[in-house]
Amino acid sequence: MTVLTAHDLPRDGEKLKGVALHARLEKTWSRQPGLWAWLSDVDHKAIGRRYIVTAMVFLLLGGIASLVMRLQLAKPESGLISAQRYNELFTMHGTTMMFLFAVPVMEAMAVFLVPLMVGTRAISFPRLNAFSYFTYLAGGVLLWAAFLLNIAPDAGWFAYVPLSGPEFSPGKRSDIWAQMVTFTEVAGLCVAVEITATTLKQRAPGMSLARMPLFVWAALITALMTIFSMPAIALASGFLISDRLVGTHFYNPYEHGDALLWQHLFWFFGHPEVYMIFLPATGFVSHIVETFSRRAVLAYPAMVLALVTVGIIAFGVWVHHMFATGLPRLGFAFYTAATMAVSIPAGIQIFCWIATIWAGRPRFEVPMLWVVGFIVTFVLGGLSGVMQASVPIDLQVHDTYFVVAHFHYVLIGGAVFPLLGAFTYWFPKFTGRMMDEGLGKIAFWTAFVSFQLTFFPMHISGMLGMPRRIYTYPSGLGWEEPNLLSTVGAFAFAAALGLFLVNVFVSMWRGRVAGANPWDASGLEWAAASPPASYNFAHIPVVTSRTPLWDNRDALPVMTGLRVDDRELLLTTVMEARPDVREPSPEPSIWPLMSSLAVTVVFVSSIFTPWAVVLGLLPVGAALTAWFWPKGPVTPEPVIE
Amino acid sequence: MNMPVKFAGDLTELPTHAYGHRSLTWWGIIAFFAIEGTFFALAIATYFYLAGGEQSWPPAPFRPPSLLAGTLFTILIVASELPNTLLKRAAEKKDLRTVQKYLLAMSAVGFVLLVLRAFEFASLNVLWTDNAYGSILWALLFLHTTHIATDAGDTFVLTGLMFTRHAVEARRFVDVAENAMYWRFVWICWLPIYFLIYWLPRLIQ
Amino acid sequence: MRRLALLPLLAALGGCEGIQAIGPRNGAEAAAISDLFTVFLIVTLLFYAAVIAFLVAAYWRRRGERQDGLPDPDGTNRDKPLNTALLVWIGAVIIGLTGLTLASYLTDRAIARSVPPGEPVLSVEIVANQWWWDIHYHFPDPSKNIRTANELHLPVGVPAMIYLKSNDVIHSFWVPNLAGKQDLIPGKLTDLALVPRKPGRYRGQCAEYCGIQHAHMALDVTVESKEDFALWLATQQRPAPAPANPLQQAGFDYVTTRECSSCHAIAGTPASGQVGPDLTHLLSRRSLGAGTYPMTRGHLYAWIADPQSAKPGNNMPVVGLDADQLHAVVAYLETLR
Amino acid sequence: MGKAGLGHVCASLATVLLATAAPLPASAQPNGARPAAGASGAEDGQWTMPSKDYASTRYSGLNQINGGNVARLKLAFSFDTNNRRGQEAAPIVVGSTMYVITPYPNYVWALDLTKNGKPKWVFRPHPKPASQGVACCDVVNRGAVFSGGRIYFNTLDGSVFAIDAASGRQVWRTNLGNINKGETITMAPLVAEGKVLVGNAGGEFGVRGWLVALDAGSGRVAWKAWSTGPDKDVLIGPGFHPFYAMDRGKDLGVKSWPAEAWKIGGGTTWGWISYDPKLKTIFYGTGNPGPWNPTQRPGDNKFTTGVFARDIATGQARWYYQSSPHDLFDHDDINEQVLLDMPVGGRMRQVLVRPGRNGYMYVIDRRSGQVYSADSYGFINSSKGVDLRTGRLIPVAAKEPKEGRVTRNICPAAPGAKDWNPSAFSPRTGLLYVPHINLCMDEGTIEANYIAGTPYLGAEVKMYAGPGGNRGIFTAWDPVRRRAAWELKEDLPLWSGALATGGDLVFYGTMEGWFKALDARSGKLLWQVKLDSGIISQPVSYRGPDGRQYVAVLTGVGGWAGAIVSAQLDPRDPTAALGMVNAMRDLPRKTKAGGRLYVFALPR
Amino acid sequence: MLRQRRLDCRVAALLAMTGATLISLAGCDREERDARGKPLPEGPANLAGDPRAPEYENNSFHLAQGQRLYGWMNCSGCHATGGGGMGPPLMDNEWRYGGRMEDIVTTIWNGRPNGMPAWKGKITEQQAWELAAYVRSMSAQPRQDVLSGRSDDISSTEPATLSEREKQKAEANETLPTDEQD
Repeated sequence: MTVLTAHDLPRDGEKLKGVALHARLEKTWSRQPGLWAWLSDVDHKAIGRRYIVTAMVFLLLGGIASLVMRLQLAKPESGLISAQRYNELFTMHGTTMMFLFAVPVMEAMAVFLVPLMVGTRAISFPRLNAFSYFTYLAGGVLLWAAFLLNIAPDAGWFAYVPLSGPEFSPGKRSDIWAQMVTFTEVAGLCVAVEITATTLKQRAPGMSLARMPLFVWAALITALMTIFSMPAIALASGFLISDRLVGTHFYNPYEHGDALLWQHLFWFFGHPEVYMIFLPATGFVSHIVETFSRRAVLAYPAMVLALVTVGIIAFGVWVHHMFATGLPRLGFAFYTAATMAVSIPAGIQIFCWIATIWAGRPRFEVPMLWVVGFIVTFVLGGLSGVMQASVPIDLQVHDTYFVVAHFHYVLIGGAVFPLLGAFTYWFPKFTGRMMDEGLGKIAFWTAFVSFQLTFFPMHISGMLGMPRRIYTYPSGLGWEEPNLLSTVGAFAFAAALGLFLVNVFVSMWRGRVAGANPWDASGLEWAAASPPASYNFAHIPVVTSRTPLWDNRDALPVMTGLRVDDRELLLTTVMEARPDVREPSPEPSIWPLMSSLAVTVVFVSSIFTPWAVVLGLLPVGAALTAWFWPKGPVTPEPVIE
Repeated sequence: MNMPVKFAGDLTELPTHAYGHRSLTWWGIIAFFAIEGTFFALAIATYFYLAGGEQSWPPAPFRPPSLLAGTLFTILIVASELPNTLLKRAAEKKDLRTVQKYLLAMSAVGFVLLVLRAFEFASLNVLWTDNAYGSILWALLFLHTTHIATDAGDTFVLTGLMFTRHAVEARRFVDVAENAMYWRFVWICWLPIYFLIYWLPRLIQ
Repeated sequence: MRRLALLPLLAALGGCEGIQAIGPRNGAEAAAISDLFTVFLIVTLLFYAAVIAFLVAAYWRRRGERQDGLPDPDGTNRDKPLNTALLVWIGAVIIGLTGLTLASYLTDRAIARSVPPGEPVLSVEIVANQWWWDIHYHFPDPSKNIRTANELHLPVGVPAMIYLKSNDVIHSFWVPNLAGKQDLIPGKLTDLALVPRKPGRYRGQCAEYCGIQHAHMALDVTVESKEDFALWLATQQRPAPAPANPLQQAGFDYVTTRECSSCHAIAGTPASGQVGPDLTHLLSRRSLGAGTYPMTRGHLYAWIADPQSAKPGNNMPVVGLDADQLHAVVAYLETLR
Repeated sequence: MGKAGLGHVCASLATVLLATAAPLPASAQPNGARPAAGASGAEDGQWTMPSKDYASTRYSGLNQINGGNVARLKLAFSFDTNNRRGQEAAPIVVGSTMYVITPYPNYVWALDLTKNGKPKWVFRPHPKPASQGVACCDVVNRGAVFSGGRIYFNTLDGSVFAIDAASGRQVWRTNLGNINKGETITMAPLVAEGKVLVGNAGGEFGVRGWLVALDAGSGRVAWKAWSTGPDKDVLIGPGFHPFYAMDRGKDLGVKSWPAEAWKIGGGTTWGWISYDPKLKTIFYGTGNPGPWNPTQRPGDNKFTTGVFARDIATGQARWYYQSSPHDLFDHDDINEQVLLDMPVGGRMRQVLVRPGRNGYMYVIDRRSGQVYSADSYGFINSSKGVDLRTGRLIPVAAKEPKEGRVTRNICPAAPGAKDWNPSAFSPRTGLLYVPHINLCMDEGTIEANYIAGTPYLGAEVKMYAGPGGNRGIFTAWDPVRRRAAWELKEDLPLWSGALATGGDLVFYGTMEGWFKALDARSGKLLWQVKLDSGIISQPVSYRGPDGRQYVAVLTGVGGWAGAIVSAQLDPRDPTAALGMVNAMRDLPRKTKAGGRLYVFALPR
Repeated sequence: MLRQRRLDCRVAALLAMTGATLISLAGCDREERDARGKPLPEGPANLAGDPRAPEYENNSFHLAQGQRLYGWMNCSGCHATGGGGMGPPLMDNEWRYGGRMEDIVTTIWNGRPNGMPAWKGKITEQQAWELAAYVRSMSAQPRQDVLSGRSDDISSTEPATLSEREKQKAEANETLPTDEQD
């Protein structure tokens, strides 16, 4: 084979720039037409969009489930649906929202945005990314197919043993739940790995950790939390399946297993999970606040510190879900303190955002409205959370509608509001068009009001002693009115979200065409076109401050010299982001999908026979080998120096 | 990119591969270490949690696992670090011959280990269906077996690869080096598990 | 405290006197918690007010100024005072939290002390089943022990130690008017001290999701004067009366020899099943099927004729009695007062 | 007679040989223990009741077979009962006839010893087949008894028969048990003072235990003493003077139970009864309280798991001692009581010695019911001993069975350190020969549901070999020195009775089917033979019509421990047969079901 | 182009495969928690072959109820976890009175002479059917995907989900004592 030197290969630079460069890069990076190519695609923007759309579909499904439940609870002793169906519904609702919507949608936003924000051409391990999406999809399909086939899980999204165990959950309902969890864990962990590598190694030259955008920070922390928390649930559900299928005794108290072991493992994951949903949302808020207050977010170091602290504390509070289990009472004091402590970093963030508005020149456009709605709602939820940190109070309100109110305030108010704001904000990057402002405002106000109407009364019904997860209730306990209000509110809220979606579709079709930087924002993602080209950036941008686009209004400094005939990335050093190595990025491949299918077959059939695990190794192994086996001609560069 | 740019530097002379923390996959692997490490840590935590629930460990009348198979396994896997290190060095020196030689050796080791592991399961003296103690023992061993199996598989494939034309690509040697690093993690993870399965029950009796 | 009843939550809290509510201070623990709750409510609402005020101020402050869309040139020059403000804010938050943590901890200890050490005056064992409560009163003289179901009687002012077990899955014992929750976990023995303060009829409900009929697992609680309690005990210790007329006799024969007796026990008769609730004094209870029905003749008929219609999935089968058998059985059961 | 004389010579010769051969073991010096005066008559070469005599010594004075010649023991004749269930009975020998009773359907065979056991007649009582369904541990029968020209025996379905010994014609029949409640009778009756004493079985079915005295002539009930309930039912009156405070009080049979529970509280009396003619008192033990799950029956549960002393004429209780108050482990107290007169603390005392199921060898005063000593004769970790001041067992909290959580490694297991199979006492050595077991168990309890005629247990059990791994032990116990003189480990549990003879030999059988003879002083194995099936019966010895000494034993493995073979249980289920199968998985490989009578003698 | 189509077909095939796997989960009302019991039992089992047999045997919920009734009604007292004791084993391949659903229901309902009590009037027919279904699951007779795993209990037999289906042979237990009427 011919030995070439670095200079013989086509690169961007003075020789090759502008339209010609664009054409050349398109040839290298863009996707071929056809279903096959679509399935083989590894572009983080495409995968990210699929991820988001899928997650939104699951949001709708989960939402519908909740509407049916609200109808059932609208009046006492209602016979609208059977007890069994109701139990399936709240299990589906919780599972879908937590495992199939909230966590994945945040991962999806990161998959789409992080490479753009750090100014690189592709996400690290793009094939893993594709694999992760298909696996996640398979998990979701498994769960909802089960629902359609009338074998939906019915032990709650927390699937406490022994109720979810072999004796009290006959059939395959619980196994399906547990395997669905495994699917989403695999997918989530893959994304976490990609995000970690991308943020640490692929930042644009000059983007030292101290200049990293706050959302990227949030994404990084979230990824690390995923890495350290998700194994817990995967292990727990693995134990559950083996208890159910092959008769192990992890959760069988008779043989000195322990029902609480499940709760420890589950909440060791389950609590960090809440912050894995919340932290990215704070990232959105920071970016929106910055852009619409026309100034950098106040006290950046404090904000970063806050993110890190939340990430750490999140692992020290899981026991506050178990105050009523009769564990040693004195140890609880620690968890109370830890739980309370979470509100310190949260308080810092809230203050800094408001202070940024205060010191800036706020422009209250739709994304900003969602942020205001977020602050008003989330802080209330956070404070009711502080109440539950107290052991005695928690012993009363635990597992009542008070708690339901609390976590809908923090999850919808704290994560979904910012998410919708973020959709509006980055919509141009997704589609190239702006979302309609008028519709957006209507959607926001209806959503905001109806949300309070739905969930505030739940505080009341909780105080009136209404437990969670009951499919009906007697009259005369004063629960009728609050429940009716919640039901009405729920439908209004659904309408608001519907309106938001209408806005999305209308705007995709005929929204105002957006330029590269419609909001005049400061981040690198706004330097790329809307929507970004397949290769994101023609030249690799250089960063000199936290707000590069504001500080380089005349011209953005860039670096040249990446190969354009091959998918090539720039790796920079971890702390200072100094240019270090050029590495190729994998070509599209069908094998991620194949591997995902192989894995799916293994997981699903392992519900029925343990042998699936052994036999399944072959197809999975084969697919993975095909995946990693290098294809095409040996690249001419480099030869061994 | 339709905003004006100014060229601030050129990357042409940068190397196209690097070892260790300079390479991207190294970070991917580190992340997976973290994941698997957490897995083992939690499994071990479970082991102690369950042990706390028993009056004796192993619960009467069960005998602790027999030592032979497990100990042979441990000796071999620790010893395998020698060829492993040599393999890593050779890969960093891009010495294809030696790399091929040691890859074959490591594949052989991986195969023998898997065989020994089968005997280990047989020498636990308890079934996973007997009680929680049996369950966690089998779980620990099973977890680590998948660990071994995956890396052995990886080694087999890599061995094959290094006998093809792709062997001239520099980053293949990076792959080999990183596989060697992974193997280190595999056997380091095994040591605490070996202690828990075979020795702790004997020590606290 | 009461003057804060204007606040919406307090309205729910102090205002209502529900029989299954967190507000009422009918038990020592409940009262302590209710006070603690008020403290938390005030502090947190103060913080909330502060945040909202700041937000509104931030909004009104520069509203109306021309917005040229350019990044605020001097925006970053105001950081100094704000950074100091941030420190002040953090300090306030920390102080607030420490205060609350302390209050919470002290209350917790106080509750733990609310029961005098040593032998509890009254010890009750409650075994949770899907989906009903099996209640045993234990006394030094075992022959005085009684077994009842789904209705707990407590003498006012007497500390009662409740020992909690579960026969199947995890349940949670919760009588909000008296105290906070305590889970019942298979393979573990948990306990809870109740010190009722005010006579009355309260209602509790299983608070941990326990399967298809989690919604129908209520517990009636009666707190009464020591005399009334003694009276109640005496009745409960009496075996069931003999049937008085042919119809009751027919019912007696059916209940004590047929399907019913495979699961239910009636003291003083051959029926000694342990699987289902003890029926010896069925009619002395307020509700049927763990709060599914009020205890009336009509509902008794309905329940025995088809227990699966109101509480589908519960473990009492549809026996399929014919009309005469049904009349007889109900007639006999009605003698179990 | 001459032969007998010869036998004497050989015997003494053998003794001398042994004595000189081995340094004399401690137990060789006589310890002063002897059968209760008047409770064991002079040796007549017959074997008329399973316990041989009222003192329950199971000692035959015959000494023709001895250490010197036992090795030459040969099969004289054998007889097939055509019954393949567990044979726990002792053959009865009267004159030249042997009477053998089989398990359900409880045939009684009369065998002519002059014609090598040719059947004279067989009596078929036709018990109700359904009774098999409520027989807790195989459908066994522990023997018939001869008295006054009649054979008295019980059938599984709860009837007592008196048949004419010569013709085998039924004289009378009385039904006492109600199998619909789970009541069966497996014990061997005791006949004394014109009364037939019978007790019921079914402690696993929530049966209320009783002991009945029938008039031997008419079969009418003379008196009936319940084991639980009000004093009038238990026949407790002014003459009742228990030694310990815990057993005193009014209506303890009701007050020590939750309301109503005593009505289904067990305390059955399916074991052995001894009789002291001098004191006119019978001694017998009561079985376990029901259900096994102790949390369902708080209280001491009187009068279960204890010993009663009753006046034989009226049945009035004289004293009672509860060895396991609030029994936790199904430790029935129905084991035999050997009536001895022996020195205790320097003074001769009239005592009864009973190897209790809970693992303690009790020495109790026959008059006062005072416990002189209770020493462990097997491995025990479920109790810390017996407090001789209060008489109470000292429990170990950690070993108490819990609901919802298995308690591990409880020793001794449910069958106790020794089950029903009786020991023998030799006045020549002063030793008690105890065939017993070494099993431990895991036990978890669940709420037991009472449905008449179905098991009332609430316990899940898995048994396994105790420390040392051997499941059986044969112990020669010195009741005076309060320690084992020697012990012999057996692989399988010992489920057969022991026999001691004047030839200083002890005989017993193992569940593999070995029939063994040991030196009574050293425990040295002198002779053994492998028979067709495991042995769980009671060997006896008698003088045949030809004047020779014979040793007879029934094979036919079964019983609780042998059910895995006799009832073909599935070894894959460790909890089968109340957890016994887990300990007996290997039995089907070692023996098969059988049911023959073997009679051995020295060759002519 | 041709390649394109071939590939698309392969994809379609793969998707179909996944679909198939999911459908295989489908079990009409295999897991219906039908506490009332459908079809409502009327009359004792029809030995010629009863439509109710598959209905109960192929429903994991009925199986699970059977498992709990087996304990509540003291079946375990005599038959242990299928290994037997006072009663014969239920997990092996021997069936004194036949091993079909119909036979077992009849055995439970009317009892058998050698000690099996009649449960007619003590439990409902539905419960008898559920018990029969569970009894058959001890030898892994029902379809694999409705079999119950281990119960929260002392560990005993291996869970039905792991055990091989026993080939049934009807055969009398030769040690069963017989009392010939003469």
